Amino acid sequence: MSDAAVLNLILFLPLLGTGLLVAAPAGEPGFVRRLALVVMIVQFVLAAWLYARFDSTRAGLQFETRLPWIAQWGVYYQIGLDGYNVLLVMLTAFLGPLVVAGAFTAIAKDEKLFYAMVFLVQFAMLGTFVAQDLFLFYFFWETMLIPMFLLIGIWGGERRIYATLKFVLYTAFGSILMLAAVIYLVWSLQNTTGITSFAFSDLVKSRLPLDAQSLLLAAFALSFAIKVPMVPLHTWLPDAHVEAPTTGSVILAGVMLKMGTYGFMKLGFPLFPDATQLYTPLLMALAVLSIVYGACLALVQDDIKKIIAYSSISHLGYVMLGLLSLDLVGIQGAIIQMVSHGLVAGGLFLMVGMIYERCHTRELRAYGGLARLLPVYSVFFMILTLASVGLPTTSGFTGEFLVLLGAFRAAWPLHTTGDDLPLVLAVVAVAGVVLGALYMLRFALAFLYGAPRAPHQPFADLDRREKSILGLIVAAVFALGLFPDEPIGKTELAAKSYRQLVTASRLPGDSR
Amino acid sequence: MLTAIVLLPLLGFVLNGVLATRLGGNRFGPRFVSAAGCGLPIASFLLVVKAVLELRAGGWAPLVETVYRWALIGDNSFEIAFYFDRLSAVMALVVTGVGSVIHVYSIGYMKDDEGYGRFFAYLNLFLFFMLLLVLGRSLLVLFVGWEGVGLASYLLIGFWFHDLANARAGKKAFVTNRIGDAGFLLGMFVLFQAFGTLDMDRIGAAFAGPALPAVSASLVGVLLFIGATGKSAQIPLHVWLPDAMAGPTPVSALIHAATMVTAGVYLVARMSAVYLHAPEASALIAVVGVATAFFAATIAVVQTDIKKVLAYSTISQLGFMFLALGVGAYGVAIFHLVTHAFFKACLFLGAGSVIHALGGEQDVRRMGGLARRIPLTFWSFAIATAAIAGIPPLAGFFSKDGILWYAFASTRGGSPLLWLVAAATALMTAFYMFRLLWLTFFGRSRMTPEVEHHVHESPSSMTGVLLLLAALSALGGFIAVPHFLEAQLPLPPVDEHLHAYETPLLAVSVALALAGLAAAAWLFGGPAERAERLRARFAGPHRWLSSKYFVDELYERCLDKPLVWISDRIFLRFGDRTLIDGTLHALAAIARGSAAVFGRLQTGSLHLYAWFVLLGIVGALLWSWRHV
Amino acid sequence: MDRTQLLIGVAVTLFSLGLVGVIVRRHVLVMLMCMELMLNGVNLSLVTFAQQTSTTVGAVLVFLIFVVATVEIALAIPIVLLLVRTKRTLDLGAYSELKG
Amino acid sequence: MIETLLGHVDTLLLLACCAGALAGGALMLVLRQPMRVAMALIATMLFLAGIYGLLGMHFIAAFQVLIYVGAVMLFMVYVIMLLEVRETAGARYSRLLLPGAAGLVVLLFVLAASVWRPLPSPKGEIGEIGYGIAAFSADFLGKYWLLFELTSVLLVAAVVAALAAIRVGRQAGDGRKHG
Repeated sequence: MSDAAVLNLILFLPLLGTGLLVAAPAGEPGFVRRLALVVMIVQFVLAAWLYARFDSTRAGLQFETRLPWIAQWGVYYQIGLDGYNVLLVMLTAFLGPLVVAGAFTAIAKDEKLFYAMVFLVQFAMLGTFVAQDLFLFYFFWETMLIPMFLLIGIWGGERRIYATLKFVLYTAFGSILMLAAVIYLVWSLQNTTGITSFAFSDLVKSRLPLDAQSLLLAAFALSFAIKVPMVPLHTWLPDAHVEAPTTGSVILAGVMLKMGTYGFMKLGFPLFPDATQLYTPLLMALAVLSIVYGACLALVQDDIKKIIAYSSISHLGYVMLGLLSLDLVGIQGAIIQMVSHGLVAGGLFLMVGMIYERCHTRELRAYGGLARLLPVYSVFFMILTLASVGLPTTSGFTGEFLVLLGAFRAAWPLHTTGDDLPLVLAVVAVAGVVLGALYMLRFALAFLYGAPRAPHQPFADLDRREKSILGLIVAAVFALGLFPDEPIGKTELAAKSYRQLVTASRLPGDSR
Repeated sequence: MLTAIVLLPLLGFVLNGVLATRLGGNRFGPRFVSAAGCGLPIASFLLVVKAVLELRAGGWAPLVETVYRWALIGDNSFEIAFYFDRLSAVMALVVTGVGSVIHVYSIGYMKDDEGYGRFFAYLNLFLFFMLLLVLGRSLLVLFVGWEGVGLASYLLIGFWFHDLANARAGKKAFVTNRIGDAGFLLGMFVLFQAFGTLDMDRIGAAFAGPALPAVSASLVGVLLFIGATGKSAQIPLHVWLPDAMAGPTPVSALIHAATMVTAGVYLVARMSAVYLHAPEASALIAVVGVATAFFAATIAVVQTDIKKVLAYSTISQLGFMFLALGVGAYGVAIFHLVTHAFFKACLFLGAGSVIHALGGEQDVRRMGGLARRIPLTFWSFAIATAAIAGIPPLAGFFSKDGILWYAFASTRGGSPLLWLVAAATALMTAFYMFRLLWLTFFGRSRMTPEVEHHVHESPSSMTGVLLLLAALSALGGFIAVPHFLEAQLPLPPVDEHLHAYETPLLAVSVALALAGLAAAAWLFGGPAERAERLRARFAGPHRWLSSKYFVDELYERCLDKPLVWISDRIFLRFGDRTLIDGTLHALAAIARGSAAVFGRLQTGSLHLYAWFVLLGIVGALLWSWRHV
Repeated sequence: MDRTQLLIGVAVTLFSLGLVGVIVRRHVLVMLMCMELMLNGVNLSLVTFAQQTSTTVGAVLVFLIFVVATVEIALAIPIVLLLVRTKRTLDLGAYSELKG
Repeated sequence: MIETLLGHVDTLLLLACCAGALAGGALMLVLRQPMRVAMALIATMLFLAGIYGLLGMHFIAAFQVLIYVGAVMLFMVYVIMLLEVRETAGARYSRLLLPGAAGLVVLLFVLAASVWRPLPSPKGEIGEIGYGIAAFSADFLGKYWLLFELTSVLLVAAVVAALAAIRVGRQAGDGRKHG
């Protein structure tokens, strides 16, 4: 089997899994979840194999498949791996089995439907990452919404209807604008070059005047920024997280938020370089605002899911800062930070789910001294907390450190020429690490320390399934913290091409 | 070999942490913990000694050992590498040496604690990060260690976490350190953007070279110093250290006295090449150092908790070290660091022994007369006290006198004013240390009967360590650290015409130490009313001192509360709920409202509908006029 | 004013009268008849044009309208009967269940 | 004079029929009794049939009389007679009388303005037509067979629907009796 076929197999395996679930005999609950887990594990193994075969010295797409879909519109089914998406595909495939395993005991109603939805989300997310055709990308981007909507809407908490509506309306609002922008973009590409194509590689050749670029960037950015989410478009996230079942939260925080930043990196900025250059200060300010704002809000939450949700906003602010710095170190840091946040926030949400299964409350005040009640749980929790804080040797440090370093290095020359804003923003972002420590340790303090206190005692510490889930995540966190060289190497060329695309002007009259 | 030095304690952490805690189901007992927890640091110490011998054999040329490449981005390579020169050697010896003996001491001290395995795991983890800090070649590795020791400190301060106050103290330490770390990070970034590398030897070489680098040394110096103030508890980030005494006493000795808190001193000394070109930053360091020394000493005078006195004393002594750094006497600062590690470790462990003997009592007002009950502890404590007070020929005398002299005479920013404040501090140091000695070991016993009954000398594993450290405190002054480091960290030139003052100043400092001793002996050796009367006389200042100048309250009022207030009121309630969600909900309400308006048209009256049809036809016709 | 204009004028006037009748009258059956009037107006215009242009399409449409009118009445009458049975009145003002 | 009149008799008849149809339509708005409204409508239809006849569309005129007057209006009159006994006279006009009247004025004005534009001038005289019933039938069954079929489907559907409506009514009535 060729590598390209393997990539297709990875992509469609979840759909196949859905089919298998439908065909699975009813009335045997254990079978359904084991089947789901097996499918996910197979997917991960295949993804790992492809990751190993990924040639980091080759620029451009690898394992590419390109088939006509709606040929007269220039729409192709085109997928492939490149430095932009290889780590994210890996992350998605890695979290897949863990998400399924994490839901084993939590989901009681409509198990089949539940795992089918998880598969669908997985399919759509992978599709969004591997798609190399804007039409296909948009297709997957929108598809993702439906199963997610159902996941929150059916298996969610008390205010799930409000949360799902908010989630869907926010994202749909962004998507509509993006759709309009996509159509205009393709149309103008056809007008100027005569090529009718949705392929990313063709679209980045488009030349648009600055005002058109600005409008299109605004449309794309709105859609992506809602997904990231950047302040002030973030208020759907805490509600969605709080009401979503653990699985939903993990998928949301682990992978889905990265769609936004990935979209910026792959599409938003490279497609409209001049507008990006023009609005970088604004976007950067929003990114730093997200860092500080998210951290401050995480500081005053009483719901443990909300704390992590707001911390996500803060952490993804770093990603945006790194992407906008246009410094190689910063870009690489942003990519690592994406993966890191997926692992850490995903892990933390899984842990919240585990404690919720035992105690049935998310109120921080209801807990205390878990270090004594659940020592093993607490060790894992502490590690993930510290990774979230960005302690060296964990993945959080790698991401944050590189992002800040890159942002600072990019800002310094501007400062010497009289533009102080980027430098000020970089310094504020550095100050954000203090806030990060403040809110996460407040959380850990109230959660783990003090006199033992928790509802629904007694309960058992983590069982073997939970330990292995968290063990894998923690191992990945440390691997990325201690040995980031390998993954960074895989994305090196993509980071360079991203920087090159965004820094090169593409106004209509330009000779370059 | 350097790698092995660093990794051995890590191995101890993993072994103890996994096998001897509840994480691994307590598979191994305390015997294994003691063996692994102490054996590995001692092995590490021996390796350091071997490395020093190797260093000497190699003519003191620095040893460099690259472990692996952490990341390669563009042309910038981040490598994990170790660097071993005279300075690292001194630090590594102190860290592993003092660290090892404190590990040994802990066997006895923590014997009955249920978290025995966890404790040793944390201690080993600390040692690992501390070695990373002192052996790292690049600022990146140093920073990893820097943050790591902060983590270990956090975990150990909150070791007895069932009391929330302990855990809170740990959090305070971590967060305060983080503020400093932010400055450190910025300093690193400035250096990185200027040189494209974080290797300290390369940066040092660039500064030492003929052409000055195009980066403001003062800026870098100040930023790195901000990091140092956090870790080394200097004003204004000193507030965490007294609270950190919530941890077990060996932790206070190892982390919060002998090693971790001196990391800032090490950092400045290590980056001395930068500071040589940054007179402003150096002046700032000197002023902050001497101010910290002075204010901490005044607070220490009135503290009644035996560990708090020592904590403020530590802050004060660290201030002395920074004073030395600020006037360019880096070698002397390291010298004081070493002697301080000896006598302060001894004092803390002695205090631990006292606390152990009294079953957990820490308040000196309920001690007294212990000299005969626990003689070994007393003698070691007394020697260390004399050492810190600067009684010749004990260790503290030499190093402190060196600092005073350079503060007075260095051409790199020394001034009589600095000397004056430092001398006053030295006087107070002698006073409060002897006050502590007197209150604890002399006079009548003020213990409750059951505590009195319980008093016993500590086991030999503890007293042995105490005696060893006491011996080092006594003789450590004869180790010529500044001379040893001279090749690497030259002492600053001294103003020629001030040489005449050297001997008189020496005499003055000895006199000050003795004056402090005498004052304490007079005040606390006599009837108790004397001290009481004095306190009543100066009730106002006393309140200020015993409340630590209300700095904690100030921070609480000006930083903590406003931050939470802004987060809660402005960001959460106004920003998120009112502004953003409010706007959204308003939009939704508008949509719903307009739907209601249109819905009202849907009256169900066929007549009305027909009338709309009529209007529609009219409208369509009118529209057609325009377009046909 | 030629003949076409006259006939079309009559057609639209009949249509308008029918429409206004639907608007202003309350009696259900009268309203139904006014609708018939509207259809007749339309018929007239179709026939006029068919005659003018000598094409069959107008006539075909007229024929279709006949059928539709028949069908309409065939359905409307039972519905009216039902309404009368439940509401006991032919006054349309009493029917407001058409509310959306 | 008579000659002239006879020469224009077609036109006169056409005018008379138009006036009659308009008068019938206007009467429908003002008459109170439904039966009289029905009569006015029938008159209108007959006048329209006359117009059709004058235009030469004899088969349409025949259909008009047969289907409209013969079938539809007969049915209507029957229903009026069936129901009228119970119905006491209520208000004649809805609340929308004035808006309706205003609408009528506006509509007529707009329509007149629209119609006033030059229309294609007539190709032939009154009564002249290029095709008869045969051509019409051939076209209907040939060119427009789909429409023809649709009409039959529509009729069948109407029958079914009417039956269904009656059944629903019966059930509702039964329900009320039992409930």
